[in-house]
Amino acid sequence: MRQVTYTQLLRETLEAALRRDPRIFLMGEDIGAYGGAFGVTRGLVKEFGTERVRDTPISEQALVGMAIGAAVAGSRPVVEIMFMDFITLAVDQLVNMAAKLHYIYGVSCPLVVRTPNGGGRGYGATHSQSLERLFTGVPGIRVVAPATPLDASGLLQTALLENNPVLFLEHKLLYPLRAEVPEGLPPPLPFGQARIARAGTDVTVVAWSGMVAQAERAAVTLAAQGVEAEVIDLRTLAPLDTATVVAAARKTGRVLLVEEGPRTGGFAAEIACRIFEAAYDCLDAPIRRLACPDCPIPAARNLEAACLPNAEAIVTEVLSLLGR
Amino acid sequence: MRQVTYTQLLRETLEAALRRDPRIFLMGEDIGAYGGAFGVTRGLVKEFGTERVRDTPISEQALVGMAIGAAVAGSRPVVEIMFMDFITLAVDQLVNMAAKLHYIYGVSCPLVVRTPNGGGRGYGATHSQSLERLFTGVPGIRVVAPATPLDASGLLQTALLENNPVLFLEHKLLYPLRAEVPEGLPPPLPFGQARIARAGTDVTVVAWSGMVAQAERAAVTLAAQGVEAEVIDLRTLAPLDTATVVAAARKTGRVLLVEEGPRTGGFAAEIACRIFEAAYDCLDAPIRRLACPDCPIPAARNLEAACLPNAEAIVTEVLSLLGR
Amino acid sequence: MDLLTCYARMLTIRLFEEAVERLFHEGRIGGTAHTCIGQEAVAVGVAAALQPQDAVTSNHRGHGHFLALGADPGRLMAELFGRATGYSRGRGGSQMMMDVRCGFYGGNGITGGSIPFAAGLALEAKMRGSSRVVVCFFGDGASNQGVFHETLNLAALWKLPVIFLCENNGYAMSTPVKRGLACPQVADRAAAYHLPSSRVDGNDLLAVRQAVAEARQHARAGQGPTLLECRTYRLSGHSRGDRREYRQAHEETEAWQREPILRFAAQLRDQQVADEAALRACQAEVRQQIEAAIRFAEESPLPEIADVATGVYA
Amino acid sequence: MDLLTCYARMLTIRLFEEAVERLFHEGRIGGTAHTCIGQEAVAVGVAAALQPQDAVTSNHRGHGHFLALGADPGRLMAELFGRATGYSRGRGGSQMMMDVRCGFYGGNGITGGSIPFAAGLALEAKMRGSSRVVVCFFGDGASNQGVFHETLNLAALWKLPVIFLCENNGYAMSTPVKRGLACPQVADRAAAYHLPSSRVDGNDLLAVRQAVAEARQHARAGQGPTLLECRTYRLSGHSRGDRREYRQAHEETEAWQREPILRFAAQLRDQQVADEAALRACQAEVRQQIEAAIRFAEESPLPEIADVATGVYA
Ligand SMILES: Cc1ncc(C[n+]2csc(CCOP(=O)(O)OP(=O)(O)O)c2C)c(N)n1
Ligand SMILES: Cc1ncc(C[n+]2csc(CCOP(=O)(O)OP(=O)(O)O)c2C)c(N)n1
Ligand SMILES: [Mg+2]
Ligand SMILES: [Mg+2]
Repeated sequence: MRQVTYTQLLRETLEAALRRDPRIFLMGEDIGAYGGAFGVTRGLVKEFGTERVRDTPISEQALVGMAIGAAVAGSRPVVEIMFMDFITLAVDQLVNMAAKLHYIYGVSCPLVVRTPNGGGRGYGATHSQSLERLFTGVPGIRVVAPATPLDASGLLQTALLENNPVLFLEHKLLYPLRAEVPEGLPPPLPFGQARIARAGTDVTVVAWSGMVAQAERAAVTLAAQGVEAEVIDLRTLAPLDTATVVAAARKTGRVLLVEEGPRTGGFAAEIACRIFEAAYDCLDAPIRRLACPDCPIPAARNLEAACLPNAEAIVTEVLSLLGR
Repeated sequence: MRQVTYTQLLRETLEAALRRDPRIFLMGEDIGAYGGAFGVTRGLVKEFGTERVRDTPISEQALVGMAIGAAVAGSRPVVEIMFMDFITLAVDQLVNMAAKLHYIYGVSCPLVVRTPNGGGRGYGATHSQSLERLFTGVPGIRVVAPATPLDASGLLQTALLENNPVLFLEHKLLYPLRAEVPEGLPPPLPFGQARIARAGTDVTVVAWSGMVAQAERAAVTLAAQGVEAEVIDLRTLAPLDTATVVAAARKTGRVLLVEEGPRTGGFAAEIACRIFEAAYDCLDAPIRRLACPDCPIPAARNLEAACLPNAEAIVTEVLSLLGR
Repeated sequence: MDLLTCYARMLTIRLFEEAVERLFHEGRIGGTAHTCIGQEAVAVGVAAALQPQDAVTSNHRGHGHFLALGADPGRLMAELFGRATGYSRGRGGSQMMMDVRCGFYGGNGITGGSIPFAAGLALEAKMRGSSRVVVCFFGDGASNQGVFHETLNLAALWKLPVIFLCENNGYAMSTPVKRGLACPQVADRAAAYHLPSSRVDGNDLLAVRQAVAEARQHARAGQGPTLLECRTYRLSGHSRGDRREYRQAHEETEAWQREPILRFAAQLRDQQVADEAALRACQAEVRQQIEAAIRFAEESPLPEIADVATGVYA
Repeated sequence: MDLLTCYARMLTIRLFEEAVERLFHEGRIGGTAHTCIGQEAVAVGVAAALQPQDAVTSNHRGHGHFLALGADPGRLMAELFGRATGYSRGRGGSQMMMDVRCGFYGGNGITGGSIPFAAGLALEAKMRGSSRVVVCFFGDGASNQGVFHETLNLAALWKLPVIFLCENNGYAMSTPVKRGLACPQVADRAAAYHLPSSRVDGNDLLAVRQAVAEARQHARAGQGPTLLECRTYRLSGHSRGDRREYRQAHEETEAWQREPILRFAAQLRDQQVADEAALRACQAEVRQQIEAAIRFAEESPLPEIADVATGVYA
């Protein structure tokens, strides 16, 4: 066993893929000599050269559009968008092009777009967002949001074998996270299978990406108070593993959904509906959503911290949900 | 009284605003001599000239970005995006700029973006979408979706007085709709007040934009079968009139939400959550969502018709909801 | 592609587009379509200069591009009729068809939307070491989209084998070029990317073929993209419902004098490639083909409603 | 702005930015910031050419632009410290501050994002008949964004009173200009919009001032935008955590020889605008100002958490 970070495992996963499949190549801003803003691709250009680890100008729209074209022609491009906030510039290409190709033309578009989401580093309103909601309502795009180093690798391996466009979220706060792994890569993980991060009987807490760690931390605190929370890590939002979520909801009768992003119009609402539609009769209380307030993410650390859901807020919300 | 179309009333509303306030001007592709793809601005350039009715090149991103700048400086620009599908190109400017200005800087951005949404005309996957879901999860933007000629004028009048960015949806199928109006314009309508399009006791049907007419038609059919449906026309999605929706849900105990757009990740999920959070104890059955299937909108008329919710589907869904 | 085939292809496009306008008028087809009457020489001139491994991307006005590459008018028409036998099984409509076997990589409903897509095809070709060259069709209006700029810069930087082929037909919908572009010519924009460019009479099939052949050589030699501006004129309306109030009748009348098909026919006769009888025979054949296409389309089954939501993912 | 004030402003920027780097290093401030050490002459040269009614838009590297216009270093620093007294009450951070009273219309975290915003300010000014001219700061890297292209085209078409001022500091993050731009110079891009352009030594304050003054006259005369490329060098890292492995140490050492402040000081002495003592006095004053700014920031209260979600709408 060895200790590696989320970043390191992502890098090794990309490295193995580049070795395995000559059709795979990386493109993005400053991913070569700089290694990407968060260092994920550091060193890869040395081994694979500038053709397969392509630094690009600041042109997110064309970047994604070109990757789509290359993917349709038979390449397997992996694009890095430096911060998820910038993906707003490529919405047209993803929504009107990538997402529609297979349905309309029957052609495959094996494209992976990796991007760091999330707050917690004081980067301000345009470098901290979790914008998966722009894509979870668009059929044709896979949305993947790993919460641990092992999952990041396992899901990225699968993404790299997918024949559909995949939006791959890497939460900024997870990059330095360490995990014990055997030599080599962890096993690939199928899309659409949530992980029961912790089993429990009293309440179900559903989260993804950066919020899973908060939910797990909250569960430890709750356990000390005699509350056994089941924590579900969705792993992928599209496809969504409704069955696992619903089973947990049925079992515990009480559900808290945790989302990093403004409360209104988020993906938690979709999950709530799915549970509701399938387990209406088993709920002992209304499903709750814990999310950011409906405002941009401020830069000041105290304000930002007040916006982002955290373990303490989860504990408070769960206790209130349980009527305690 | 006189008979006028939705298009005509929108045009008269813009005309009155241009007369009233010298800070108001229009910009968009082919809105001058051509009068806009759907004719809303036809003739206005003759009266107000090319400075205030500005034809632009095909540059949606800059168009919206410039309007934001002009708005912050004190103008009141009204942008037309020819089809809502093209607003994907301006997501960055709307999400990262317009929506954040007041929160961060405290400056106002009195911008109106008008755009035709919706299917039903066989225009295909990139000319038929209702993409309000890209914005309903973004705090800082008003989202308005009138369903009748009178509301279109009343809400546009309010939009033209707003000091926030407003996304104003005009459903394509509504343009030719006629209404009886007195001379002059109908009264302005406040944002955040839903309309009870039809009162009923057995079930609540919530809709907006093009789906309201379908819901009303369904209600007539249902009434003939002894089912009294209350039809709520949301009018504005942001702000959302939760109170009216919840009151109706409490009254009828059964709710159907109708959305033109793929089922997963739509705004109906948010409405369901709001009802659920506030009226959980009064619901006699799970809230249902009727929406498009999770696929792009196909061009062939029979396929398109199969995708879009319509009055018949609403009737079927309501009867099933009532266990009939 | 021999010259008589070029003539036949232009005619196929013309008669196909005239049929489309008629069918709309008669209410036999719906939705939307943008016809390219008057622009046939660009499409066929390009196709005549390409090799089988090459690829083409198109825009909203793409019937001609597709037919020039040898599309089956029946399947194309069936798509407009929304039939199961259409190129996109009725799902795409006029703006969204693809047939990679003839190198046609699809139209696009988003103005400018396929420009980076074309460069991506070229990137793949280059990385794979293929001899493919990609032609990216777009209009004068599309050259005002940001993605045009981003893509030309990237394609130039990376010397991708792509030809950016602008059909400058004088208008973007109702907007004349001089109110859409701050520079007099689309070709002027090449300077911003240090790219070679040229302007061609787009109603002269042979001139287009020649220019594309040269740009293709340039790309094949690893020298990267070329920006080609083909000047032409759209003799039809922008799309259905275009009243054409933004231009005067005499402008169109004059433009008809310069239309490419009669002109090419005259060349064929002058150069004794074909005599009047041969041209007539060709016309008759194309006419029959188009009628057959309409019959095929109209007799084809509608797509299955049950399948409407399938195939979103590969 | 007299020359000694210009000197003081450059020094304010330099010492402010050095303080920012130190404070980051010491962990006293967090988040992110992009400092502009080495680029001071551009910001101050621009400010010196403007009139009070003019407006400026900025980008991610905006402290210098703001300070050049007379921002209060204390409130700017307080924003970096995330305090209630900051220009955005702590909400904005380094990239998002605005003070319209001094004509500063804000930075932007999205590369290129404020380019159309600047043109919109100019559009409003023109429609209102004001004599305002807008300066739009952006970097060499931002000139690869599509919105740059769209905006320049529109601004040129409409002859808007805006100066597109590129700070070409040789790099976009780690990407040298020659791997970002397919054309050798940013100024080459003006041709695509038929715009006048020029290249200026951005480390020469007087040259910048002169070029901006001319472009301003041009705009005031109704002749529209100018694209100005100011060549300079970023002596600091791109942002915190930049290891600068993409360039060699000697490159920076050489660039320090050309840095603008010592050079301007020498000019002032040569032209007898100020002697060594005057410059020293100025330095001491600025140093105190920056120390006071840090104290002000550090002693300022944090923003109220209770208000965190207020003010989203006007
Ligand atoms: C992003 C986007 N904006 C606007 C439109 C509407 N539209 C379709 S074609 C067209 C004009 C395109 O002009 P040009 O590129 O010159 O091509 P042409 O129609 O002349 O062949 C416009 C404005 C669109 N389809 N997509
Ligand atoms: C849309 C977008 N893409 C990428 C980034 C990340 N980023 C911030 S600054 C920068 C480099 C900008 O280069 P340039 O415009 O030359 O300005 P400079 O930093 O050199 O002053 C990059 C890539 C961003 N903030 N926004
Ligand atoms: Mg055109
Ligand atoms: Mg730079």
